[in-house]
Order: sequence, then C-alpha cells, then structure tokens
Amino acid sequence: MLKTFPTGGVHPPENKLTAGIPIEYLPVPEKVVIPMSQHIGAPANPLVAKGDNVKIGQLIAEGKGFVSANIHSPVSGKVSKIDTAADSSGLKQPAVFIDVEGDEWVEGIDRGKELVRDIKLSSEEIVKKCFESGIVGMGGATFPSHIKLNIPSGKKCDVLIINGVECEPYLTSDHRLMLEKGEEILVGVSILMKALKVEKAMIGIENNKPDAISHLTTLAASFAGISVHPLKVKYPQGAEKQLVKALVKREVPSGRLPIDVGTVVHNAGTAFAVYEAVQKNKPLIERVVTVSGKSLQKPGNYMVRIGTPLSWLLEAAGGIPADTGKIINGGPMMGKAVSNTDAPVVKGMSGIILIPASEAFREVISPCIRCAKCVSVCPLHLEPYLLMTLTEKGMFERAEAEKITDCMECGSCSYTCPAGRPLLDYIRLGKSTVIRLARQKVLK
Amino acid sequence: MNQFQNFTKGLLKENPILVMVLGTCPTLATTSSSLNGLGMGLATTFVLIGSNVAISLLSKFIPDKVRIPAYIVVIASFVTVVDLVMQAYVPDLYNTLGIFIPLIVVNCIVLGRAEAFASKNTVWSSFIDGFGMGLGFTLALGVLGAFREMLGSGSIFGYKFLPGDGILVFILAPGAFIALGYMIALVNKIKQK
Amino acid sequence: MEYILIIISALLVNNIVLAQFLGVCPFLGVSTKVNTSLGMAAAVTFVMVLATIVTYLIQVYVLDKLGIGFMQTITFILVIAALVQMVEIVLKKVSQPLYQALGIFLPLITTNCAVLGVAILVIKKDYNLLEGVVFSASTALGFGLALIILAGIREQFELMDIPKAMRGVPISLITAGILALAFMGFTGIV
Amino acid sequence: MLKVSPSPHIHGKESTRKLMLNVVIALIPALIVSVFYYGIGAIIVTAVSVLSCLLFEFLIQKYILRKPISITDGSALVTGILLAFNLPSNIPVHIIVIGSFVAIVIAKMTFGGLGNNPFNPALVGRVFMLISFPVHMTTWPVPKGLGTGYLDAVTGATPLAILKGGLARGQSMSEIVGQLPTPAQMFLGNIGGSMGEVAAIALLIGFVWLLYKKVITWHIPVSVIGSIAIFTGILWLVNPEKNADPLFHILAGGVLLGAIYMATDYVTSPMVPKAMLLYGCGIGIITVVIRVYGAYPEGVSFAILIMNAFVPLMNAYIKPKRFGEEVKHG
Amino acid sequence: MSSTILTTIICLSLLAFLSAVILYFVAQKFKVYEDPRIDEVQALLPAANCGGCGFAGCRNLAEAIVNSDSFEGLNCPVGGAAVMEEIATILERTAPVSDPKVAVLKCKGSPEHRPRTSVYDGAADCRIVNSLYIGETDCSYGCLGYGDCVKACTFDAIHIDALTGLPLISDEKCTSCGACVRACPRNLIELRKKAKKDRKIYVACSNCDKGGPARKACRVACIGCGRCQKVCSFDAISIVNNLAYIDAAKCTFCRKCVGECPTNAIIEINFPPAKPKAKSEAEAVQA
Repeated sequence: MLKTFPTGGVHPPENKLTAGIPIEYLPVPEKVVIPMSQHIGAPANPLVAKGDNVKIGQLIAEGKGFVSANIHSPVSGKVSKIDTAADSSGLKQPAVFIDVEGDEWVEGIDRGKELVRDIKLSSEEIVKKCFESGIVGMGGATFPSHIKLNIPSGKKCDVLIINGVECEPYLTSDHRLMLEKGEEILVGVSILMKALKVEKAMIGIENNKPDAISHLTTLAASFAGISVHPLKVKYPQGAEKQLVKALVKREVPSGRLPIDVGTVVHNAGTAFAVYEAVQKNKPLIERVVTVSGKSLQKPGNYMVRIGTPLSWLLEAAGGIPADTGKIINGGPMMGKAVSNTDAPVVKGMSGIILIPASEAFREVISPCIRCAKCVSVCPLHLEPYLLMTLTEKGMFERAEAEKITDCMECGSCSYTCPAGRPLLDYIRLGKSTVIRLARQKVLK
Repeated sequence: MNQFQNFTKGLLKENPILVMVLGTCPTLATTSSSLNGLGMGLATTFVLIGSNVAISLLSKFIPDKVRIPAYIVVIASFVTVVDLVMQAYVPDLYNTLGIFIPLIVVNCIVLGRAEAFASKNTVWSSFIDGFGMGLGFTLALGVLGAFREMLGSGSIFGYKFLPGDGILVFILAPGAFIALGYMIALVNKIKQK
Repeated sequence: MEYILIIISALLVNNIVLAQFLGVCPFLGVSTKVNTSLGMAAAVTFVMVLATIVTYLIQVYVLDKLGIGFMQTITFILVIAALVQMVEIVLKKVSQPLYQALGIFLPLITTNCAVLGVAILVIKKDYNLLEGVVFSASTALGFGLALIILAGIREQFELMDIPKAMRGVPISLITAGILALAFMGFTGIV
Repeated sequence: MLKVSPSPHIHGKESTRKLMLNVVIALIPALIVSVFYYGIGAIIVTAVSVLSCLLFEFLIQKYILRKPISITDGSALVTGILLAFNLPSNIPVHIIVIGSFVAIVIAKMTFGGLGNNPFNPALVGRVFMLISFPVHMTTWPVPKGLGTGYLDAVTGATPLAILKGGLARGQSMSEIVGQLPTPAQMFLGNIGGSMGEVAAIALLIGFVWLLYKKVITWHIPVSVIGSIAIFTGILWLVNPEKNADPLFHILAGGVLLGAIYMATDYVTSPMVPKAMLLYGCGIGIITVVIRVYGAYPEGVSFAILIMNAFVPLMNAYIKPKRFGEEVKHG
Repeated sequence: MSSTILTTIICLSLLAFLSAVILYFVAQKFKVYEDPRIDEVQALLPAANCGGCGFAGCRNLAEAIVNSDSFEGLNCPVGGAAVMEEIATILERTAPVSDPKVAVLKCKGSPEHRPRTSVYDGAADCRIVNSLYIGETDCSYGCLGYGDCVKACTFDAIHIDALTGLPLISDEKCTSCGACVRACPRNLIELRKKAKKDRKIYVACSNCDKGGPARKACRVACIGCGRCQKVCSFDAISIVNNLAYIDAAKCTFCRKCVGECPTNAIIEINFPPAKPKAKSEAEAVQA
C-alpha cells in the first residue's frame, strides 16, 4: 500500500501531455516587464530609475520588511520606465520595464554546467544567500523561502520534506526538473538540510512519475539522510499539510504551519533554485514553465526568464490555437484564469494551460442534492455545501465556527459536485469576508 | 375605524387563524368534520363576545398589574358556562369536542382580544369586535372542517356525495396539520399580491 | 410496567402535539432555533409537572371535598397562571438571553393549552399522583421532542429556498403533518 | 474572447442526472422480478406512478413555483419508481395518482423542490396511502407469474402479516412457521408483498451496482440491516417461540428496499459517516419496535420517516473530525 | 345552593390571595429593570431590519437611542426625519436634521460604451468577480453587473437593466438605507442629497486611471480633464485622482458642466429638455 493522506481528495484525469518533453531554453524577448510583487508579502522596492542600464542578475528591487523578496534583472538592457503593468488578471501592479540590449552578466555568477557538491557556506550564510537571491516557493505559493529556513525560537525541525508531488493535472515542470537536474536538486536538498540543521529529508513523489522516482532513488544513495518516497496518486497531495500527513503521519493543526509539527516543506523546484543560488551564485531569474493544452501545436517545458510576456511564451509553443476557450496560469485545479496575455512570467508561474472552448465551461448549476460527496472529498474534512450556503446567506459567524478559514481552496469540492455548484467560489468569498471581519474586530 | 370595519376585520384582514395564527390547537383538533368545526367556532364566539363585553365593562376597575389573571378568571367563568350548557343541551357534540371546550380558556384569541381590544374600547365596540373575531374564527373552522370532511370522508355536513371512504388521513391528525398549512399558505400568497 | 406504558404512550403514541393538538401555538412559535426550543421544553416540563401536582392536590383535597367540581377550569387556570408568572420572573433574573429568546411565549405558557390540558387529563384519566407526575413529565418530554425535531428542521430551512408563501407557519405545519404521519407508525404499541 | 472563472477549471464526470440514472439501473432487476411474478399489474402500477410523478413535478414547476423545469434530472423518476415499488401490484390507478400527488406536491415541491425536502417523498406518499387506504394497501396479490391480470388477482397476505396475525391469535412460532414461506422463496421473491420489495436477490444486485458506481456508501444499508439483525436476534434468542428469526426479519417486508434505496436518499439522509451509522441504527431499531410491538406488521417506512426528521439535528451537531483537530505530535 | 356559592367564593379568594402573596415575594426577589421606552421606540421604527442605521436591527438602534443622551450618529435613514421626530417626542429631545438622500450609480459603462474583453463564467456574484480579476472589461473601477446591490436591497428598489447591464435605482422605492453602498465591492454607489423634482447631476464614473487608459477602457469614462471644474462658477467640482466629483452641497444645478464634459460622463436626470443649442452640442460630442 502506497503512502498517501487518508481521507478526502479526488483523482482528476492527469493529462500530463508534456511529461516526456525535455526542458527547452527559450530565447530572451526584446522587452521584459518585472512586477514588483512576485511573492507573498510586501512588494519589493525598485532600486533602479528610468534610463539605468542593468545587467543579468543585478539586484533591481529590494524586499521591504521581513516577508518580502529581492528581485533581480533577468536580462541586460535599459530600464525604459517604472510604471504599473497589468498582471494576468488584468489588475495593475507596479513594475519595472526593461528593453533588452546585449547579454551582459553580473560578475561572480557561475554559468558553467558542472555540478558543485561541496557546500561551503554555513547555515546562517545559506539563509542569507537565499534571501539575497530572491528565492521564493516555486510551487506556486511564492512564499519567500528564507523565512521558512529561519526556524522560530522554541520550535524544532526534525525532518525536511521535499515536495515533488506535482499533483495538478497537466503540469510537468517539477517532473522534468527532477529528471534532468536530479543531482542539482539533491545538492539543493542537502543545502536546505544544512540550513535547517536536520539529518533527514524525505522526497515525496507521486507514483505517476516512475522515471523520476527511480532516477532520484538511484542518485540519493550517495547523499546522506535523503530518501525518496513514492506516493499514491491523489489530488491535493502537493498541499503542505496533506504531504506532511502522507509522509510522516503528522497532522498540522488548524491555523498552524508544518514547523509546528517539526517539519519544513520545500518544493523540488525551490531546491534547484537554492542550489543555483548557493553553489553557483545565481539569483532567481528564470524558471521552468509547462506550456500545455490538448490542441496546442508545440506543448513543452520551457526554461524562461522572469518577465517574459506570456504571448512570447505562447508564440514559442506554436501560438494560441483558435479553439482556445480559457488560458490558465497554473494547474487546472488551483490556477487562475488569464484575461491578459501580455502579462509577464513571474516566479510562481509553474505552467500555462490552454483549455479548448469545448471544455472551458462551468456546469449548469442545479440544486444541492445533499449527496455529501463534497464532504467526503474535502481533504480538510470541512463541509463545503454548508460553507457555501452560509456564505450565500451571509451567515459569516456560523461559517467561522464551521472553520471556513481552514479551507485551502484546493477545489476538490467544486470538482466533484454532481450538481455543478460553485462551492469554492463562495467558500473563497466567505473565507476572505470572515478574515476581514475578524481583523476589524481586532482593530476595534 | 367605523363599526363595520371593526366587524369585518376579524373575517379576513385580521382573521385570527389564517392571518394571526392564533388558537391553532382547537382549530386542528375539532375540524375533523364541518359540523364539529362550526360547533367549536360558535362556542368560542360566545366566550369571545361575553369576555369582551365583560372586560370592557370591568377594565376601569381592574388594576393594571393584575389584569391578566383577572381577565383569565372572567374568561374561565364564561367557558364554564359554555361547558355546562353544552353538556346539558348538545351532549353528543360536547363529547366529540371533549377537552377542547374547557381549553377555550387558554385560546390565545380570547385573551388576545381582551388584552388588545376590549380593555381599551367601549362595550359596543368590544361586542362588535368579539362578534367579528368569533365569526372569523368560526368561518375558518367551518371552511377547514368542510375541506377535511370532504376529502377525508367524501361528505359535507354529514351528507355523503362520494362513494367509498375518501382519503382517511384528512380526518386524522396529520391531515389537520397539512390542510391548515396549505390554507395559511394560500392566504399568504393572496396577501403578497 | 404501568409507568413504562404511560411514558411510551405519552411520549410517542399519543404525542401531545402531533396526535392530540395541544400546545400547537408554542410548538409553532418557539421552534425556530434548537437552543430556544430546548429552553422552552425545559420550562414547559417544569411548569407542567409543577402544575399537575398542584392542580391534582387542589382537585382531590379541595374541589372534590367541597363538591364544586365545576370550578375546575377556573381554579386550574388561576393556579397555572400564577405558576407561570413565577417561572417567568425567575427566568428573567437567572438567564437573560433565554428570557429574550423565549420572548412573548413565556407568558403564553399560561395559555399553553398543553399545561391546562394535561392537568385536566390527569383528573379525567383517574391517575394517582405518581402516575399523574409520570404522565405529565413524559407528555412534556413528548412536547419537547416534537419541538426540538421541528426546530432542527426549521434551522435547516433557513439554509434552503423554501417558496415564499410557504415560509414560516405553513411549512412548519406541513412538516408537523408529515411528522404526525410518521409517528402514526407507533399506533398500537400501547 | 477568453473565458475567465475562479478555479477549479475542470469538473468531474458526475452529474445529478447520472446519479439518478444509476439508481434507476439498480432498480431494474427488482422491476423485472416483480413483472415476472405479478404480470401486467406491476408494469401498470410503475408506469402510472412514474408518469404522474413527472406530470405533477412539471405542473408545479411551470404554474406555481415558476421555476425552470427540471423534470429531466431524474429525481421524480426515481421517486415514481420507488413509490410504485412500495405498492401492491393490484392497487387502483386513482390511488396511485393520489399517492404521487402527495409524494411530489406535498412532500417535495412544497418545500421548494429537489434538495429541500426533509422527508423522503416516496415514503411520505406511501405512508399517506397506507393510512388513507388501509384496505387497498394491505391486500396483496398472490404471485402467479407473468399471466397475472391487473385487478383480478387472488389476494393473500405478506409473510409479516401472517406472522403478526399468528402471534395475535396466540400461536407460537413453531405453529406459524408452517404458514410462512421458506427463506429461499423470500430470497427469490416468490411471496406476497409490495411489488418491489419481494425479491432480496434483485435488490442485492442493485446494491452491488450502487456501491460499484459509488452512488451510495455502505454505511446506511449495513447499519440498518445490522441493527435489525442484532435486535431481532436478541429477541429470538430470548424467546424463539414468540419471535421470528433475524433472517426472516431481514428478508421479509421492505427492509432491503428501505435500507438500500429509501434510507440512502441523499436529500434526507445525514452527510457524515458517523451520523449515517447512527441514522441507520435508529431506522433498524424503530422498524423492529413497530414490527414486534406495534399494530402495523411492517415499520420500515415509518422508521425511515421518523429518522428523516432527526437528520437536520444530526447534520447540525455531528461534524466530521476536522483535519488537524487532534494534535498528535508535539 | 347558597353554601356552594359561598364555598366557591371562599375557595377562589383564598387561592387568589395565596398566589398573589407568592408572586409578590418572587417578583421582589427577582426584579430586573428594562427601560420600557426601548419597546416604544422600537414600535416606531420601520421594522425593516435593513441595517441602514449601522446597527444589526431595529431593536438594537432603539436600545442605542434610548441609552444615549443625544442622537449623534443615530439615525434611521428609512424612516427619515418623520420617524426621528416622533422618537424625539417620546424621549423629549430634539430630533437631528438629516437631508433626504437617494442612491446613485457612479458608472455608465454599458457594453456599447465599454467593450467587453473577456467572458466571466463563474458564480454570479460581484464580490467573487471583483476578487478574481479586473472584470469583463478593461476598466478595473466600473460596474460588474452581477447584481450584488440588487440582492442587498430589501426594498426592491434596484434592478439590473437588461439593455445596459447596469443596475437601475428607483427614486421612489429607495430609502437611502445604504445597504447597496455597503454591498458594492467597487464602491460605485453613492447616497446623494435629494433635490427638487428628484433632479440629479453627478459624475457617473469612478475610473481613477489617467485619461488615455480610462478612455480606452470606456468611452464615457471621466478622464479628469478638468473642463467641468473650470466652467463651474460655484466651486462645486473637484478633481482627485483623475476623477471629477460634484459636491451636492454646492451644486446649484446650473447644468453648465454637463455640456462641457467631452466624454459625457456627467449625468443630468429629471431636467426639462435642454435648450436646442446645448443639445446639438451634446450630440456633436456623442457623434
């Protein structure tokens, strides 16, 4: 019996169309737009002005405050303006616009391909390096990584968990990275282990990636304390709390973090970024993006510079097919629909999925038949049908008592509902309202 | 408000059962046939008129603090009268209605009218009010009784017009609840328009 | 065994609300929330048992002795009225939220025909005092049972789309009707 | 123009209609068996019941609620079939229509239609008919095979009625057993009774289908049948001369039909497994109480309706254990 | 016979006396005071429980009014001045003066003016759309049209106009309770002072973008050009964040600004038809 989290979860069609396609390095576009808010927390503060010349890897914006991250220039060229730019949802965010000229790199970046196994930095230096290099969670949550490496006093971490689950349909960027950069990832894991001062790291990979599992298992033999664990395919196993439950059978209490049960979770992609930052001195300026879709001409996994417009990326993948109904930033279960294809690639963008018009529609909403399927698939054991109704009827106090804030918005309930009810749409709304009301109460 | 409106409000606009939903217990219990419903309605009407008149006469003398117990005593006296009279002259009906005759005393309509109307109005108005309300009550009971009898035993006022037994549920407890529920819903629907 | 029969009969078979139509007003009025209906059920149980004891004693030792049985209705209602008012005053002091939730229905326990009805029924059925107490307590529990079930259902209605004209009293009555239909299954147990 | 919506952007294959259709498929074996034993009557009763249920739902939605018509979602179809399955196959048409009216109009549409009704519509219809038309509802045709006519069948009693009658006359079990059908007869459905509930084998085939299709979970049927087996088992062990054995109680009457198809009705059953077990046990116990102590020989319908009434309370007070509620570590 | 009457009387009197004594003592022991004026005030309030006053319901407002010394911050917008005066008479205070108001929508971005750039396909709720993305047009300020204000209105005063896709507010039904103001996630509804004959002049736009992007997203957007400000002789118009605002307190309804607006973002309602000259100008701008 393979490990997995015990109750809840769904199994949507995997559609991993690009699992066999190697990572392709995409050429640099003529213009890039670098949003100042590519992470959770306060937006970064631009350090450059209009007309400045920048090099690849140069720090162009500084993380303000504790929860924030630095941003580096992914290209060399001239800052054309500092203004607002529409993100993929069409909302305006502050950004730095750069016109690409030449290919100059900041000194000190090791651009060679050879593997560096020897970890020279101390654990404090590693944490500092992660902050300086602007590393954030690469799985999509974009939580600044250095914070997770700073274990609060009084708490103890005994096992590092590496998330190689990639439970979202379509997405294969972590899968390809684990296959092609396996050793680098393992060195990255060792670095993280050193930073956290733990002896043990567990890499969880879903069983639909047997090649990655066997590849990493073979390589891990030469790394102390790292083990690879195949997991049963089940969505949302990539969620921190579910992964911790699946691998070490600990339940993260409501409203708490994995560190409260002695674990820290990092994404496999993050481990690679940490490797590059620490061993190669290369800040986070590019990432792997899966571009996939059933009618796409050239789906694939592309290594692209941050700030590249989506339209450029889609052009490389053969252009937007005529039958496209919806473009999704991220996976189809949790990703956001894109309304603006001029928006740039950002640090947390793991995939761009194109869904044909014939599949891009919501089911017709019919009355709730109280089949309890949403209750049985909820990985957090909430009652989605109730939370939706409470939100609809404006009964937020009861919604709070029913733990609406525990919801992690995995979408299993909406996916399963036979009546096609927009459960998550309302739960999300109820959750944000409850949090807002709670904040107002605190302020009072 | 003139006396005519005072009289008619009990019939429809403020019908004690269908609009104000008071006195549901006897309504449900005694409407298994139209005759029983009418009998109960008339008995209640008598108490209603009597207590309304008596209370409007006495209201000046009753101290405010003890008015409710006083009203109840007055009402109870009239109920006892009805109880004894019915026992003597219509023993069959008396036996069918059973415990619900003494229970007129706790019918919310009677006390409600005493408190809300009779204690503040003249004797004549109170009489009219009691009469109107009582008639409204009787009307609702009669209609509900007729409806239940019609469906439940295929007859009306004991006159059989359908062969067979009818839908028995309607003369039993569940039918009472369901029939009254739909009657009130109908009134709601009409009111909404 | 006698007592068990009385309990089952009063609780299920001849449920005071669903089969005997006593106490329908508070049944409809107070059944909007489970919590308040619990309070109401407790209050009714208390008043009902107390009222049964007092009225029984009055009937046996006063009215029967003096040969004025026809005064039953008046004396009973008077005693009950006083009792209820006492409970009301006490409750207002002890639990303000419960008092507010029960609202106008507390004084209406006076005119809750269930209380008077049970007092009269105890005399009619020729129970002795202990039987009378058991009967009234289980009748009150039967009232509470029906009340709490209906309250549970009505709380659920709040989350649902009941047609406008049916909301409130009509839907409660129809629910009660179906409940009564279901409770008819117990026919013949006693 | 691109479409935009909140996540998730894909949807599973389940739909209300498919679920209902699977229930209908699961009921087909029982329908075939009843046609096999009761002939044309079974078909007429089912057809009238289904058609009138659909018609009433349509009329109410169109002219009273003025909502979109949703009779194609299959819920009225299921109600119609289940109602028919709870009737003798020789019941007159006008009574079926009244029953369908009660089931759809009173028990379902009054509450706002699908998903809002606290009580199982088919059962409300059935109990309403049982109380309103006691003679018609308790006169069962003797199974004579395909050739059985609709209204002219010879009538007989159900096993439960034989048991009740025998015990009422003061006979002991050993005397009654001779009059009862054998377990094999009851298993195959060659007995008198409501048309859908006679053949245990057909109902169990449907059960397997429903479990396989994940339409229902095992909790409710198993707890209903289990609690009946335990309760009647105790009574039987205490006094085998006055009480029938558990196997008889499970195979006779509507236990299987009720436990598998009626008690599991989504709308009127609890949402959480723990509550489902409690609900099932409640049904089992009330069923046995009515069968053994009550005036009615059969109590499944009443028991389910009574437990339906408790479902909102269960939903409000029995909650799933939230993830992370118990801190096991640290 | 007479003895029966006598026993009856004695018995009842004794019983009554006993009850009275017991009740008296219990009442003394468990006395709770509640201001009876709360009930009186509550009876005067409209019982709509709309929350327009900022309290959870009419009862809560009544309590607040009775328990405070002045009417400051306490006002029932639904009942209006009339109700407040009645309450004041009961409490023997003077009523606050509040102007009658009416809700207006500060957006006129119908599809013909504001082209749709994407299709929303989720639950029909403005708050959900607003938290998800910019909306179906390029304007991140304008009306989303999913009718949260309609649902919030307890007085049936708002309906979505099928033609423009924008909410239409009925002046007669609006009680200015403010429920729609709170419901709109984009803060597009404003309560404006009611004027004679229900006349209204206001900027029907909330777009804070600069002129170019604003105009690109919507043809009737306020571009913050300031022409209305210049033409206004009463200093009633201010421009903040590229958006003009007409102060209802200063506006004299002269209508000069209406014709001046190059994008027709200023709305005039319930005025007699403009003079031919102004009209042709307006048409010219539109064409």
